[in-house]
Amino acid sequence: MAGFILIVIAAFFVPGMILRTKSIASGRKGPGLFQPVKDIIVLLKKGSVFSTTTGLIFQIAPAVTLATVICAMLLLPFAEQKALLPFEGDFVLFAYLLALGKFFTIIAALDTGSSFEGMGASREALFSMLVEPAFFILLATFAMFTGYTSFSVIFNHFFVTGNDYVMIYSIIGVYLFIQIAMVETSRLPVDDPKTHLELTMIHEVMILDYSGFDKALIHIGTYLKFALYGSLIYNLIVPAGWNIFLQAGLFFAVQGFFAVVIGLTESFRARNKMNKNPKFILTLSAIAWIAFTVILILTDKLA
Amino acid sequence: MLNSVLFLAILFLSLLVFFIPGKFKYHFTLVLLLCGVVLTSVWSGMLLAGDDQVLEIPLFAPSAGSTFILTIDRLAAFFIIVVNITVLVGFLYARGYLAPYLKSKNALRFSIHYFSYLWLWLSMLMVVMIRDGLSFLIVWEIMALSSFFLVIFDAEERSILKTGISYLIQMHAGMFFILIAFLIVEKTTGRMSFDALGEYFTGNRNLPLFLLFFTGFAIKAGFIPLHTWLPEAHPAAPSHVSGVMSGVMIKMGIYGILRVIVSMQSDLLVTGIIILVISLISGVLGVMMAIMQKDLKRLLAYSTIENVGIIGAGIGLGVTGMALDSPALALLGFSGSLLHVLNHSLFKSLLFFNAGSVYQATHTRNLEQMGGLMKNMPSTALLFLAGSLAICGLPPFNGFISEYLIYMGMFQSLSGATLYHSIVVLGSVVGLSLIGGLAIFCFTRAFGVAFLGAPRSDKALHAREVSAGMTIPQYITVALILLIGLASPLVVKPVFEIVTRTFAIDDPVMVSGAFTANLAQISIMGGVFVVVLAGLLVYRRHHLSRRQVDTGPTWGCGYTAGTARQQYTATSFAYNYNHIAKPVLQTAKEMDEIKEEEIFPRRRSFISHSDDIIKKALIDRPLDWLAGILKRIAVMQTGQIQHYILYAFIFMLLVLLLSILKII
Amino acid sequence: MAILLFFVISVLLSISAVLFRNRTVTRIITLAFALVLILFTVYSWTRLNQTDLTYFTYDSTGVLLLTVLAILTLPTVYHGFIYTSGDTDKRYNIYHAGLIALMTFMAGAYLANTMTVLWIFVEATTLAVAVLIYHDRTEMSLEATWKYVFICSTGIALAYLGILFLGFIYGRGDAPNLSFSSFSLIISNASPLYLKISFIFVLVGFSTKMGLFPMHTVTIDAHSVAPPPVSALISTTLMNVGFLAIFRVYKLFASTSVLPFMNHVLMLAGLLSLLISAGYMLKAKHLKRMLAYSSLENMGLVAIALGAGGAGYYAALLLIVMHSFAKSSLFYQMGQLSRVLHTFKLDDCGRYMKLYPAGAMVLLTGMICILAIPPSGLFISELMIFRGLVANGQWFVLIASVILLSFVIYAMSTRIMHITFSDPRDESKVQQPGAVNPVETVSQFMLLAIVILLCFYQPPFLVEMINQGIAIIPR
Amino acid sequence: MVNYLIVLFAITLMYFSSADRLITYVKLIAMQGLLLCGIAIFELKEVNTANLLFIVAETLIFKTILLPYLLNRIIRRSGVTKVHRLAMPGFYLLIFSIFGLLISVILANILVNPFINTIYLAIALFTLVTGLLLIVTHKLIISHLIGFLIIENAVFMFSLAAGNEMPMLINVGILLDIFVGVLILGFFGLRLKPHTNELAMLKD
Repeated sequence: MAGFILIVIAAFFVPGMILRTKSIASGRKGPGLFQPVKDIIVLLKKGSVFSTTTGLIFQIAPAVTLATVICAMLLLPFAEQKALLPFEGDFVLFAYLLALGKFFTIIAALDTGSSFEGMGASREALFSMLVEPAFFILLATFAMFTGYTSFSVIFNHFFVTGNDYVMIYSIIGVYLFIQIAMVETSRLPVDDPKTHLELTMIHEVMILDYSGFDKALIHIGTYLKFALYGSLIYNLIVPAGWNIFLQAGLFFAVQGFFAVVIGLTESFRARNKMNKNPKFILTLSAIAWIAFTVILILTDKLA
Repeated sequence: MLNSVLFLAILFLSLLVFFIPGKFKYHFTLVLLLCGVVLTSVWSGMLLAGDDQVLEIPLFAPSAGSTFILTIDRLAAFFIIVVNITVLVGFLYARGYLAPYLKSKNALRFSIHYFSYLWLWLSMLMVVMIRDGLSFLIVWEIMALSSFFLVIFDAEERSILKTGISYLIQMHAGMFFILIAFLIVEKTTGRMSFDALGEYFTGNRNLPLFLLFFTGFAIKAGFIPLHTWLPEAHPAAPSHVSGVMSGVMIKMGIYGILRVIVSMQSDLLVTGIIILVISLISGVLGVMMAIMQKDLKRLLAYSTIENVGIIGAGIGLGVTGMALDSPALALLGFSGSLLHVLNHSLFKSLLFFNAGSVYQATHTRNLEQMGGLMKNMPSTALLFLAGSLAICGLPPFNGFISEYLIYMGMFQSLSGATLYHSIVVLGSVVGLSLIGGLAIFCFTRAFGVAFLGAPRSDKALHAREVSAGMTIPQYITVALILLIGLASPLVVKPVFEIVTRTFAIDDPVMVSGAFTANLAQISIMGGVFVVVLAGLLVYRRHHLSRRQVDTGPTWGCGYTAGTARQQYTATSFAYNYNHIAKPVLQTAKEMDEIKEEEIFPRRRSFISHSDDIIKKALIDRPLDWLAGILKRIAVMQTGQIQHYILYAFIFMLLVLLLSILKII
Repeated sequence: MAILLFFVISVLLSISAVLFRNRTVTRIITLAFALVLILFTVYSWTRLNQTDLTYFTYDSTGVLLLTVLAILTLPTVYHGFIYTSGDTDKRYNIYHAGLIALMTFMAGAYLANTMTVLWIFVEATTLAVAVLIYHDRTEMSLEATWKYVFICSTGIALAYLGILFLGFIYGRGDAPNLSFSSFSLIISNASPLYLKISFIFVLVGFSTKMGLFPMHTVTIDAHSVAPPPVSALISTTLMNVGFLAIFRVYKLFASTSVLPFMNHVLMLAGLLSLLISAGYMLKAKHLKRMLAYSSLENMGLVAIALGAGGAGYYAALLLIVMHSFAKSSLFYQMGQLSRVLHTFKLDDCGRYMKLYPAGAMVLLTGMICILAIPPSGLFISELMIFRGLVANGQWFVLIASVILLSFVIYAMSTRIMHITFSDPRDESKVQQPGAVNPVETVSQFMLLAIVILLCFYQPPFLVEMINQGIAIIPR
Repeated sequence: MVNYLIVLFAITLMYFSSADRLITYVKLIAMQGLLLCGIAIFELKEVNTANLLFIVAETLIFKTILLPYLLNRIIRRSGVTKVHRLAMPGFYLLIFSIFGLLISVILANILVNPFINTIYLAIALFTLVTGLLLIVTHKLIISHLIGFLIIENAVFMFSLAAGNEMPMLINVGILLDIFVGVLILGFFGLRLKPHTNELAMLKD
């Protein structure tokens, strides 16, 4: 329960922090920390415009996406506190839920019948397809490392495996999670939410035709996703079993750190050429595979 | 006794189809089908509910020297149920699908069609029920034959006929493998039966014989590289037939493989690895090719190969589990694959029926000519959506459950696994996840291009929703799909039971128990999801009702004269992907370059189609080569008597020579 | 004595068929003969393994094949009536006289228990069938007849040499007139070389009749021009005569040291036959010729079956019997097909399913049966052949024949399917389709039904007969 | 005495291979008939007279007189005198037949056996080979017919080779003449054109 609430809270300021970091890094004053939330409120107030080409799919897609994210949140633990719905192999469900969301985003984009959105959809589909293995290798490796297959249990036992090299692994894990999160939430270097040319967009171009309530839902979903990955990262860094308040503090610290990292990357790094992206994403799987071999070493299987 | 009489009655009554007057043929067949379905389902139900190992029903009195004895064990019972569901639904659907043909084809054609349909179903039932080798081969071939006649329903088109025949030949070739394998068994054990396998396996090396059987069955199941008949036959067949073929008939190959594995004794590890590798290759390549297809049914056919890959992966894991005696892996692997057999039979038949409806409405199978169908045929579109979500293994649909079980098999066995084991498992994890991602790509493309956006052709523009007779069967299937997806424990518990009994896995109650619990959690999550979604949608409706909602054209980035032709097409959607996949796939382009001296270029056409490299290399080229040789040999009938005498002369000399050389 | 009676009656009937210039009389005569033949068959069942007239024995194999002939008699006569209905009285009578003679001689050949007598009857069948092949009086039929007679006489001369060698192996001059049974007693101390030569000559010589490589060529031509009912006989019962001749010699020698040699030669001939038939089926342009090649293929299988030994012997006889039924019904069907489509050229045939559904069903079922695809009984014998091959570890033959068979299936099914369903390749040549009464196909369906039935259940008496025939062959 | 006849017989065979006039063939056939008749008389002293007479008469009348006469008629009618249509130059044919002789002698040597006369055997084999060669190398139907006649003589020789032991076989062998009769009648009855090789319509 705590995890759920914390994620929701974090979702309020994380996107804001990203914006802020970026503006500061580029020497602007920038909007307030809660600007994104205000945007959402504005959107909720507005009415909507629907394209005549679109139909049912286009209308339900944002709701579905958001629903998947919310359900995914139920799977994440916090500290010793188990998740709301923990079970063996819940991370499979986690991944597939997010995939379900993506499925609807893509077909919704195709529903508009616009060439731009079709292009975005095709790219999104391709990239998310490529990122799947990285995530699974990573979690399979956890499973092998800890011997458990549920987020809650994995993270509780992560540091108590009594293995000295745990830190190495958690670092690699953190790195991978950040990268995956960047891809999944369509940030740099794969995608750039702030680009103004449809031809170079991926996620943004897919939601071109959304307005008002639906757009708000989409944004909420994205923000929650940030927090989602943030809390994953947090669970990797901070051992369970410390004082609960300390944990809470650390949680927000980590979320903030995550946001800052994203912000800095986006300010100081150029986005990839579109046809470089597949290679880049595949690299993540490669690194994950390395992580796996590392684990093989750590668990003395590769003797 | 009564049982066998009833079954025989159905067998013989099927002949009456030829003599029933035209407009009652369908009803007669349906009644017969229903009776059979009830009968056999009751049998398997009795067995699954009861506690005895097998249920034996000799078709004839043993004195007649006949070997037709129906032996139902749990495995058979499971497959019987799978077969019955799909066949029945398929036939319900057929009514509407065949309606347009009633004028163009004479009654005999329909008799043949219904008769073959009945016999495809009966032969599939008997395939899973018969143990004796000879009888098995007979029904196995009858299955191929009847499906052949179903495929060539539209035989007036030479291309379809050609496809059908090549299908028949490949099935026959596959049968030869099984036959030879059986004969080898008989040579050592003196019996030609599945029951004799155990005896053989204890004495001799297991792998070679298994590979023989596997090849034979894999041709039916459509594992790459033996899949070559599949993407040809499925599009050619009428949709209810392709639904049944892809839904259940190819599963007979899976059944055979399982049946052989049950009695295997040694070489398990290497066998498991082989199956696993082949399956993953099939899975990945299958879906990769599926993405490139423009023909909707061909796309589905390739995705069938992918799903067979998933099923095979489950089996491979199960065998590995048996080898490393880790019951968790064995149980989850086998259960996953069995469950996926059921699931795939449901959603793949659904998708094929759907494709049939689309074909009937638009008279094309080409994705590029569809688009925007959801407007005119909403229920078909929704059904297709459900099917694609299920086939992508997305919660809360049934596909997820089976894939989850297989994944869990891998993860469970990971902890404390040896080096090679863990490498294999992780490899398969990668493969499965890749398959998942690709499947999403494939079906977003299929659904999006076919049903969404603006119509790409007049055919699509004027499409009309198909009759209720065709949609209702599909709704039934969807209901089953959701049932399995949302109430998985109900289905998975018996499957666990079947697997533990069949493969003699010392039931790790902790495992099966724990997993029913997990599945319960998943069901809850499904419920939560539905509730949340419903809540959101309701609120949205309420919210929008209080805001001003207006409509306009799609945002064209300032360009206002957009037409339907500017949409992303099926080809362009897969363009980037195609770049990556070049090494494995091959897309042939047919175009003529503009010459320099051509000042006013004339109208040009550009055609691109992706070919199956494996088929080319493995079937087409060698066969052409062989046929060429044979034709070159056949020049003896010169019409000149002296030559005819010469042959005798030469033959005698040849024999003389050979006997001098001590060759004969 | 009964057999003498049979011969006398038949010959008289045959002669009288020529003398009376009256159709109805001829018809009655022919039916009478059919009756006589069937009665004689029944009689022969009652006197199994007894010798009659010193030169004839009702041994199981002979009686089995005689039964096949008896079963095919009525359909043949029936379709013969239909086919010749348009001819002049003269030709009509000659046709039926020839038919009666042919059947009589074949019956004699089946029951002969002496090499020389068998040989004489084979010679006689050649003469009788020549008349029938020439029935249509066209250039083609003339050529076919000439070739058939010529090659057959050469073959028969060669076979005779084989018999002479049989005589040489043992000083006794009457050796060849010894019945097979008594011959088998003295065979053991014969020199293998002579046996080999003798076998080769007999095989090559009678391969003309059996339609086996190397002398298969003329039977193919004969098939393509002969009247369909006659082709039916040529490629079933007449081929059985050739087979029986070879089989008897094989059985005779089987107890000696030349058995492996004979097996190898047979397998060689069989494989070559398969090869050629596969090759020609791939380029077949003429429906009846294609069927003829399919007979060649089946005879090749029979030869392989004999060569394979073990279960193969049973398979060979079973295959011979069932092939007779399936192939004859297909050839009868050709009669109606030619009346519907007016041609056998594959390119001009088509839409048979529309034009004559019953016939199309015969064509399809017959195709399935002849290609040994279950539920065809031929599948059983094919399986037994493979069983024999596997048991003796003849892997090469096994694989080769499997591949060739697949090609045969491909070629034949493609063509027949196209005739049945798709449109003719060049519509220009298509003529006004004739109308044929579906009832004519009943007999064909019956024959096919027998074949299909045998796939699921082989009656004990059949099994018994076959086993008696192969009892003395060492496994 | 018998051996001279046999040698003569062998020479006639050689002559076959080198001759290129149909009329010569006919003469040779007649010659062979005569020789066979002689051989039969000398060889089959022991067999009962009736049978001997039958055989002699058959050879003398049928082989020596009737067949050549008919063949002559045919050739006259068709007006073909020379064997133009050879599948290969006669020269090779000669060489082949020489080899044939060689081989048949060797074979006869292998097949030596107390019950049969080796010389007969050798010549018989040679006759057979020559007959087959004639058929294989010629294109004219009439030459094929003559080739068959030679084969038939070979059969006769074979049966003689077995000697007195089996007159029965000889009688049976004579049945082959019926075939010759049929074939000849074929020419008249079916109006075959002996000088053509146009009988090649039936082919694939």
